[in-house]
Amino acid sequence: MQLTELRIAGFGGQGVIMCASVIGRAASIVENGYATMTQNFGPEARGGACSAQLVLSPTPVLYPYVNKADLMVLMSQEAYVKFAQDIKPGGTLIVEQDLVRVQGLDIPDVKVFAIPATRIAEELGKKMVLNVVMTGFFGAISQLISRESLRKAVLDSVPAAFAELNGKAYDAGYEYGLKHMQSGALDLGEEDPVTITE
Amino acid sequence: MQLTELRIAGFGGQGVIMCASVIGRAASIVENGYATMTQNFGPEARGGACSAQLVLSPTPVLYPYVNKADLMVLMSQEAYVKFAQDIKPGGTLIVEQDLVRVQGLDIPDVKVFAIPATRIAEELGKKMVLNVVMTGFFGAISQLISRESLRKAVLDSVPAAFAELNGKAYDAGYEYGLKHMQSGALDLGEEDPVTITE
Amino acid sequence: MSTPICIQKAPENPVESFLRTDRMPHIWCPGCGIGTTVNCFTRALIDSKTDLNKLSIVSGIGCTGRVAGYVNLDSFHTTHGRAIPFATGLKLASPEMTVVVYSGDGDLFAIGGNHLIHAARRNVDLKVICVNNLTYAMTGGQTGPATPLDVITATAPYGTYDPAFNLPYLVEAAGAVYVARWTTFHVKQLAKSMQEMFKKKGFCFIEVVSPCPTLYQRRNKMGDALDTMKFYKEVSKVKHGAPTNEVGLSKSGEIIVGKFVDRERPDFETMMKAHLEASLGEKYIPAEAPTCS
Amino acid sequence: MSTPICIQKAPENPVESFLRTDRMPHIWCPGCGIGTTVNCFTRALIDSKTDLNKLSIVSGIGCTGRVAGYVNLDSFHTTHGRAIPFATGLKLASPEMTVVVYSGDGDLFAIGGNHLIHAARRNVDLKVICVNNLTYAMTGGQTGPATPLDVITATAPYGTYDPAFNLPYLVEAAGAVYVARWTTFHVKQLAKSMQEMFKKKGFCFIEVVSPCPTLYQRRNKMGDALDTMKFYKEVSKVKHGAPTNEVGLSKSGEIIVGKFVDRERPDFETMMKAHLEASLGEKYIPAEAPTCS
Amino acid sequence: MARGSVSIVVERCKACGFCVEFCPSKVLALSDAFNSKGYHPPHAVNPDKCSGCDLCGMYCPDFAIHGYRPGKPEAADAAEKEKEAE
Amino acid sequence: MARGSVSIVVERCKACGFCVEFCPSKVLALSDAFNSKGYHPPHAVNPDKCSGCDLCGMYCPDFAIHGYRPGKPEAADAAEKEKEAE
Amino acid sequence: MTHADPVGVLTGAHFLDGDHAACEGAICAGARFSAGYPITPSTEVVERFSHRAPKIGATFIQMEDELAASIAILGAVWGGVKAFTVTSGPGFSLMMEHIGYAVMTETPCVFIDVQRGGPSTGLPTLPAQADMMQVKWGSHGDYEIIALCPNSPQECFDLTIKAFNLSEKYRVPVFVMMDEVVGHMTEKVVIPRAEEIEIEPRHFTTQDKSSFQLYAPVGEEQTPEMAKAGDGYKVHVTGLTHDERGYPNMTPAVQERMVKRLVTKIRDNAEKICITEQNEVEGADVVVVSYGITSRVAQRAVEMARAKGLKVGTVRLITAWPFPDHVIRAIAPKVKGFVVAELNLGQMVREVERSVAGKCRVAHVGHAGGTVHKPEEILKAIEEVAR
Amino acid sequence: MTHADPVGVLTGAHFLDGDHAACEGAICAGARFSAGYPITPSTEVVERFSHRAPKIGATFIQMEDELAASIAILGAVWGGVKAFTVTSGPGFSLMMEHIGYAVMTETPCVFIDVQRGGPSTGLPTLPAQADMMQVKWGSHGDYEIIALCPNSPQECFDLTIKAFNLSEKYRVPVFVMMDEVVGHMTEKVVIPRAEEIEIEPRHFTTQDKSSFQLYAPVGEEQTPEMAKAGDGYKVHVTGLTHDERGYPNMTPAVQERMVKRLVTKIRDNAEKICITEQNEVEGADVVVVSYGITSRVAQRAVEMARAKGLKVGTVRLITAWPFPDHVIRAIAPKVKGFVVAELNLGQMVREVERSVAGKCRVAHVGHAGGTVHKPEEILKAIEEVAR
Ligand SMILES: Cc1ncc(C[n+]2csc(CCOP(=O)(O)OP(=O)(O)O)c2C)c(N)n1
Ligand SMILES: Cc1ncc(C[n+]2csc(CCOP(=O)(O)OP(=O)(O)O)c2C)c(N)n1
Ligand code: SF4
Ligand code: SF4
Ligand code: SF4
Ligand code: SF4
Repeated sequence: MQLTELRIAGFGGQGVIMCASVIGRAASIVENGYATMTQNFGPEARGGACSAQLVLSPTPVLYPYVNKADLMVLMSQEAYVKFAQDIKPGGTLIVEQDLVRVQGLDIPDVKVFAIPATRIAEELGKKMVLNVVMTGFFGAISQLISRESLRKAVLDSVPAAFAELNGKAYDAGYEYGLKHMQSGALDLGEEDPVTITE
Repeated sequence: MQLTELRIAGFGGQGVIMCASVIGRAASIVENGYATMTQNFGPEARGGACSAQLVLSPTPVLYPYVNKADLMVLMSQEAYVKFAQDIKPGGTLIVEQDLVRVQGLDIPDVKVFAIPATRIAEELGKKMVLNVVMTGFFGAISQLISRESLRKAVLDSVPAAFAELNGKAYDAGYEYGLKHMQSGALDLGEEDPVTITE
Repeated sequence: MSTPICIQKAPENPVESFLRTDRMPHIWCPGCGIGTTVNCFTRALIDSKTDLNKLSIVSGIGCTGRVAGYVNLDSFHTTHGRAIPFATGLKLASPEMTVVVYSGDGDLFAIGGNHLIHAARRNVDLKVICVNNLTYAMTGGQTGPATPLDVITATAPYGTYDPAFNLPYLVEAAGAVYVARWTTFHVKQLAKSMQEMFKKKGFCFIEVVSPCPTLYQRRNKMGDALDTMKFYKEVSKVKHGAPTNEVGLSKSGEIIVGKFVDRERPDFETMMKAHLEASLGEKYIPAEAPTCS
Repeated sequence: MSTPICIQKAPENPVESFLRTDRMPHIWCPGCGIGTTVNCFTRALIDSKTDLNKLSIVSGIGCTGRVAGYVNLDSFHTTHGRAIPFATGLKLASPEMTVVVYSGDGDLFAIGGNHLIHAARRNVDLKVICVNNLTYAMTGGQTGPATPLDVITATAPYGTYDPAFNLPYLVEAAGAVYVARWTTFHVKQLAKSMQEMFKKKGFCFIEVVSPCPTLYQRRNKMGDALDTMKFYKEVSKVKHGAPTNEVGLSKSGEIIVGKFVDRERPDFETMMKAHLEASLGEKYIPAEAPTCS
Repeated sequence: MARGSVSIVVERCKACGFCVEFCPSKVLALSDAFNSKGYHPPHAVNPDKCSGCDLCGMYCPDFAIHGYRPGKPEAADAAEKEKEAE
Repeated sequence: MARGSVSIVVERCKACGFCVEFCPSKVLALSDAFNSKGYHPPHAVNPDKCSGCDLCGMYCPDFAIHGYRPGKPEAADAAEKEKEAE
Repeated sequence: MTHADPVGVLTGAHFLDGDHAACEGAICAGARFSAGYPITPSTEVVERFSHRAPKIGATFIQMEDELAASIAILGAVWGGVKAFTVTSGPGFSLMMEHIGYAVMTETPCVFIDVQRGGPSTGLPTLPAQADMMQVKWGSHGDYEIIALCPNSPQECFDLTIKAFNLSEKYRVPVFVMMDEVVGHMTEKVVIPRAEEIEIEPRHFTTQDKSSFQLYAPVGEEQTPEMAKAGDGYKVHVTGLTHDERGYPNMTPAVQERMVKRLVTKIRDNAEKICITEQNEVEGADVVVVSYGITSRVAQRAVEMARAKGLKVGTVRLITAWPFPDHVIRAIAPKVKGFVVAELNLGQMVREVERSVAGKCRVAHVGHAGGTVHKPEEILKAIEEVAR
Repeated sequence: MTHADPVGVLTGAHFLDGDHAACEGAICAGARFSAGYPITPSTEVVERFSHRAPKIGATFIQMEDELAASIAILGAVWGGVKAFTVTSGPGFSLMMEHIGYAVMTETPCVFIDVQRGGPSTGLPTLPAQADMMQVKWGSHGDYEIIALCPNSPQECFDLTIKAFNLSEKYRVPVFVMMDEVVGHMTEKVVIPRAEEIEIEPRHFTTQDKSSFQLYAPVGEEQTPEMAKAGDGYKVHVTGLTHDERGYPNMTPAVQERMVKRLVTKIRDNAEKICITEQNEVEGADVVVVSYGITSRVAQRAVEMARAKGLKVGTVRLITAWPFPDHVIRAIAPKVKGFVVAELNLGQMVREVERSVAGKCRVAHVGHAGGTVHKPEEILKAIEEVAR
């Protein structure tokens, strides 16, 4: 795995940190590389801005921060506004389709992928697993870590009782990703998928 | 008043500090000189070693400690053992007669005066005023401060309700001192006046 | 959406003028009960016609402690556990002020427990509103002194085994003159209790049992905030004047609510003034509203 | 002296072997009640056949706090107010130990009040002996939380006006399983209470009302220590099982003494072990007597 | 006609459902739409039943809704002003 | 003959008078003499009345006095030793 | 600047110890509130205040501990009065969190610490000067405070007034760092007439209520104006990182702006704030640095040294914090060395060493406390450095 | 030295953050007791311990506050176990009295402080390194402690073990000074097998019960042997100034003997205790001094500088206290200057300045916290000093 810098962000309660942590675990423990995850969060238990930075590397990571990310996973509009401009040219942006309106992004060659992870999670019966759906989607899109390694990291990170649900969520995200990859990245001119503001 | 260094010591509850404070107040406030009093005491509220150092001077006092005292007032055997050897040659030692056995003092020309201040205070009805008896005695023996100034300082230092008693105690000590001065200092060979130790 | 709702013409939400609206949205979670208590607080302030210029609110640290930062009043967000001694200083220095302490169960009864019992003992004229969400929420849901037996918390992963305080009992034993308990389901009653408290002189205490769906209910599989509110509705029993030693809470048992204590006892300042006047007579100069040259 | 008293042949004072005699004389004043309580303590230890090698005593700071320094036992003179949390750590780390907390009213109820109520809540197996001389003696006789109304102290020169805690009531409300009060006049009863306490598991509390002739009685013109003892004899009334909310003290009123509370409630360690065993089954490894490699 | 009305600030809503549940007249329901934080705010499904009791307002932890009786607030305002004049 | 006896360490005494007052047999009185701290320690004025009840010992705040019944302590010693042997 | 309120000013000569004198200083400075908790050797200050308070329109409350005392005064300050608390080592250690809170909320207040021997319970009745670093560094996070060191009862009076004045000027907690000797030493203390006592009043804002910002810096003191509860400004005060309105704003940018100002308002004004007493420094070979009671002991050593023909100057730190770097820095290149005498095992000497930056020698005459130095010990160090 | 008890040693590779890793370190070191009180960003340490404790024969108790937590562990230590507590700034400020008590009673124990932005409540979830002076000076009186600064989760594990070992060796409280970044940064942490982990056991005495003195120093560590409650030694432990028997003895002579030993046992062994990591110092023009997370940020700056051809070395403070004077002193004359980068407005830099004693330049790159430096800021300072 080459040096890859990621940022994952959204709001508290979406499982941003766990998403990053699973990826880091897959890269460093399951696949025996190196990963450094740092996080930022506010005082809110729910709903506050929350973000994680992840550096994946074949050698030990020194500087733990991400300046320009190779890949970003953004799950809220706030996160989008705050971070999207820090994607590397040619980088990849993954968003929660119902919560992020991708607009005004003028970085060259950014590939954008969207997934209605919250809805998929709700359909699976637990909104809470939206981050695992995201993780699967990320796995498929990024192809950084093998499908199985990432899945193992997911299952290692959740209580046994929730293994099945999380496995399903992961697979749903992954499959959605595979499908989406085929159909290609989003056209940035697309319709606003979200938000009612009276 | 020339520079005079005093130490007053005994045990907690005897009013050592007040005795020193009255003398200091008389010298500095009533007679408008300078006085610096420092004190040492232990954790005991009653019965612990307690001592005060007093520097009287016509000019502001810088160094507040007494190395060798011109005059010492000692009210307990412990104080005697601890401090008596630090009297200046030719200095004056005043002791509580029933509580201090003056022995082994080989400083040249020390004048020793003793008063049964506790008994006199008990006779006046309040053991607590033994320090004021002492103060009177000190006034008479030392002749450092006028009888009236010292008396005023005593009365300024006690609640009005106790003025009479304290005035009496002061006078009793002073008179005893005048009498004693006439009869001269103690002969150091004298009998042990105190202590039962079974 | 199906129904047009006319926002332009609607009068302002009564809570609005009590808020530092430039700080909205607040940090509280979906369904958190703290906001609900603030509604009751503002309604009580309106209805009791309290002079808002002579009202201060003092909070400690915690989710509840953030109330001080959202209300548009003289408001003090102090250190963890120390709202009461801060409020004591504030109250004694400006006796004309109504001083409300608004904080969490952990803040008031864990780290701040000593100040609470002492202020109650002295009967300092403070109005204490304790939002009891049964946990330390701000730090992530650890066991607090009001956490019932047999619940899962971040520091009791196998369930709690140390008994909780019965807050009204402890506060009464310490000396409070007014003690009541409600849940966030009892919005009307709570607002009324608050009104009574604003009128009462001395150390007053209202416990509000409140959901922390994020950290307490969720961990204990007690459903979401709405489930909790329904649970409150179901298990609460109003018993005014109930002996406080009988109102302890458990994980899923009855919640006795009501006004438990309402007694007369001169407050600290009254005692102080009366006493000093009696002792010192003419020589006594009471502390006045401050000038501070 | 008139009567020869045969010292050589006399057996040792029973207290003697409990003392660090190389530290005598102690610092306490003439007529101070603390020494009297130590006599009762040692008699209770003898009579209850407590294993002295498995007994620790923990004090805070104050005249009473000095007890730890005089008894020839594993003894800890901690910081002001913190005897109870120190004792809690000690007890939990070595469960086979009997841990006695011996301290003053100020230490336990002023600065240490929070720890006291929390340890009572948890029902930690501690034996608390509180010598209540109604003041902060060590620092010169200031008002404490047990100082009655209308007395003169170094910080209440015109008389106190803040009400005192009723210690047994507060301690019961916090959760203690054994609560008694005696005065230093009641030496036999006190020793018996201590014996009972040594046998009881859980948070136990004995208040001993004790003279501080030097700072409390003298300032309040209540005579010397002996007068105080006579006063105790005169105004004390034994009422076992008295409701604790009725046993508050005043300057010169009745002193209700007796055993007020003696109830059963599993102590902290018992609760902990039972709970963890139930939750974890085989996986639970209880903390044993320490090895500390 | 309804005696009362509700006012909703949808962006503040976090969809706890208190207002829906405790509205004595069952005026409200959560809508299907998301607001920008991903919550489904309420809307009035039975607006004509609203009594303006403001129970929703007292419950709403997010200060996102309140009930009122048209006309009443002006009176309150007037009372306010009177008070100020005192 | 007295059933009991008192033992006094005069140097420890601070003359509080507890023993004198609370001796049920009125065995004791404070003496006129001072000890080295200036206190008047007790002495037995009615030694033959002493029951050895040790109330004086339980009261004395300075561990300066105690009562005993001659012969008893030895037994106690023996008991002590027995215990140690267990 | 204005003058003292004559109520409570006991003009005249008194025979007072430092503790009592400090209490009178606080009263003259306008303190009308104190919350305390007894601790030797400081208790006399609040005992006196408890006597005096009801006769001068002031309030004294004895709190349940030092945590409570140290924040009750802050509540009182926001209620509009001048307030102080008093303690000694162990109690001081319990006040650390509230030093930070006072700094963060810019609450003017005064703490008096009468230093006794430590660490821990140590020597309750005996002196030390070993809380000198604690007063600067004992609370978490970055901050600056002001600390003053009296060496006589008269200065306990004078510097307590000064402490209140500085605290109002910079909205910062100010510390009177006494030692047990000075606290319990009794000397003549002269209290001037009220109109001769200069007082810094609290700077209450008169700005418009709608636009006033509680934490917007004003003037070269970089210090905001105050409002008190009840004035209608609807203040919000928090220990969280906050913006000029006082609103919590937890971003690195606001942190930088806020904390920087909290420290620079003192650092930038250090030369104005610092007071030292210098004596025969010009032409000296050795300069003795000391403070508090040690300065009087050192003075005797200096006299002994001068009697032996040595050229010795003195610098007495009246302000210990901010440390007068500039004073030491200016002297360093001109002398053989400094002798620093203090009742601790090496505290302010580190600041001297830092300021000297290798330009001359620095000798420390430490002492674990319990009593003062023997002048001979200091003399010995002077002789060594002079060599 | 002995080896870790295999119970509780989770040998293997884990993806852990610093907080969790520190907890595992404590367990490997033999900690079987922790008392805590939650505070961000440190709570995870005790949360994990509360999970782990009942499965390894350990006890966790959540106390009512930090005062209680910080002395409950001392009680537990005297009960015979190894114990630690964990906190962050505001809680740390409440523990100051008990640091002094632990020092005074020579109670081996470990405190973990996960530093967040201050002062006061500050930035609860964001980093700083601004309790560095507090840990050394926050309790009243003179004392010395040991403080370690990990810069990765792996080091949080390793240095927590080290902290326990040092605390047993010197009977002194040892502090693991993390920062929020390191505490919440997640990386691979490798836990060795139990028999590969070196452990300093508690040095329980085997001396004769009648003559054993609890405070009689032994060996070059000048550190007494221990006895625990229940061992029959009838120990007396007090925070008062005490003699070798542990008896209170409030005289200047005993104070001098006792406090001097408490500080010299650390000062005399400082070179043995101190750990620094030095890199390309030989021949460097500029040496960058940093610790904790800042050392990893600084490293990037150093690489940037080296890429520009500058000769830059680094000194990482693994031990912050005792400060490695000797290391800095040895380098100072050979370089143009030091650049000290830390997440505060000037703390450890003062120690560098003091040690440098004017022999070279010292530039500080301060930061009020809330996030880490930009490497460019440090680079700029390097370039300036190199000029
Ligand atoms: C001295 C100190 N210790 C610990 C903390 C961390 N802390 C912040 S809030 C809190 C608990 C709050 O619990 P509670 O008062 O019940 O309020 P809630 O968040 O539940 O509303 C704690 C422990 C702190 N800020 N300061
Ligand atoms: C932190 C701290 N604050 C204050 C003190 C001073 N102090 C020592 S003992 C004491 C009061 C003791 O009162 P109490 O517990 O009633 O014991 P008593 O002396 O009356 O037996 C105080 C305030 C201290 N040692 N430490
Ligand atoms: S964590 Fe709990 S108490 Fe805090 S805001 Fe969320 S629901 Fe409310
Ligand atoms: S001051 Fe009071 S409590 Fe202390 S020893 Fe003397 S009499 Fe006893
Ligand atoms: S009560 Fe408020 S937050 Fe809850 S659903 Fe209704 S409007 Fe939304
Ligand atoms: S032993 Fe009993 S009878 Fe004898 S002197 Fe003592 S109290 Fe009196």
